[in-house]
Amino acid sequence: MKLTVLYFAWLRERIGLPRETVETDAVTVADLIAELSAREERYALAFADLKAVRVALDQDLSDFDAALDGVREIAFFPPMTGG
Amino acid sequence: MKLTVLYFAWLRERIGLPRETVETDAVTVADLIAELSAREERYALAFADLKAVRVALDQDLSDFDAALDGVREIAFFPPMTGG
Amino acid sequence: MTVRVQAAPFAYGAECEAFAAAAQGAGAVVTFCGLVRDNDGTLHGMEIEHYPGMTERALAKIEAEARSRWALSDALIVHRHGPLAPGEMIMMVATASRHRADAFAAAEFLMDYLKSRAPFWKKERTEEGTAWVAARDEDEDALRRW
Amino acid sequence: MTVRVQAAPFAYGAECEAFAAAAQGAGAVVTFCGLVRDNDGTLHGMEIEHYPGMTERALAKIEAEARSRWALSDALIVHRHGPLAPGEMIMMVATASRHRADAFAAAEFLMDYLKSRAPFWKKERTEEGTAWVAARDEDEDALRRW
Repeated sequence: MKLTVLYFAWLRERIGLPRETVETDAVTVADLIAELSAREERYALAFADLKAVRVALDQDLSDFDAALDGVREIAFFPPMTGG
Repeated sequence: MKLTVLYFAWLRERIGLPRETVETDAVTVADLIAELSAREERYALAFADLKAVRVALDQDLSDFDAALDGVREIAFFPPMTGG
Repeated sequence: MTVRVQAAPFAYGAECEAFAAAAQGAGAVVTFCGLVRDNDGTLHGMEIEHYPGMTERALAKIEAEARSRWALSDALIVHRHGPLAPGEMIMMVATASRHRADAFAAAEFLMDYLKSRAPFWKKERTEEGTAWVAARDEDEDALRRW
Repeated sequence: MTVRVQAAPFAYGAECEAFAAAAQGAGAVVTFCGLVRDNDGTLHGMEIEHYPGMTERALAKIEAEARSRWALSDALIVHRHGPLAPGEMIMMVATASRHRADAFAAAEFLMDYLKSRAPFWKKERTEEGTAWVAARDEDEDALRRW
């Protein structure tokens, strides 16, 4: 499965890129996070404290247990600070 | 004691004047209302339902039990509908 | 901190712009404006009577009370009297504060008190004639939350 | 019902004026505007990052939710992104309704959701460098009242 992965704010800065395409067999968001974290230390650091991470699947807020089946775009970012 | 008495909204219309000077020995607002109501029917009609009447003494909201001692201006009007 | 009672129309946009421009450093600005509802075309016009002298006094007291309850960097009340056409603006309030919760609460407080504690009386003109607007129980009830 | 996400400044006064003019018959208009606080001169500037696509989608959802909860005749959300100077306006919301309670509640609801559920992230620039603004617990708590 091919996924577009987006990073925002300090997750983008820590990982060092705003987006990438990932080829993965991860079933859930949590699986993908584990896979990325195992890949390189900068990912492991960015995902070290998941309480500070939010996820959106195809531009809708979701959670770490959610299945990736059918998803094309996944985004990771810190808690939002708009307004 | 000489008092300036003001009437607003439908109290003004029912009594037929916006203000008058009254020479009175009334001790409280209620006394003055009784005195005016005894004077002419238009006053009695205007003050018939006191739940629908508000009073201000020298431009501060007050109540019917309040003393008139030292007061120079008294105003009667219906519940306010600003905003 | 400004209170204005006037027969003339006011420019809501210009008031909002000037208020927000002066509120730099505040963070949050809330403005409210009340308009004459046309009630589906049945309202021909409105006349607002007030009690000159007491009106300004009552509004200044309400505004001082709001400032004592919330950390406001600024507040504004403008209220018209005299004849108004459907769709015209009757009044506005504006509040500025560091945080939005204070600005919102203070603006609602000002409105609730203005409705029932400032000496204004509305008279509506329809096809059937004129009638004084009755005070609404909800408006009196709204005061109890503060 | 309008949602705009833009880098360009917006004219708060003109927006308020146009919104209120279009709200004739509504009776009550509430507008809110959020400004960049200068924090006593220590803030040099701010940068707002957002998630193009999701931002518009999230704001439209929040606005639709507000419309389903309150009787709004109109609503507006404008939110900027990119670099902002102290004192500049970040965003605004406006609501129009027949009664003020609905207009106030809907405006506060829009603000609460915008703060914590729309994909914007603020980065502040001070003498000491830049730092991402941390989400405040109060902002998350504020959602629970709705």
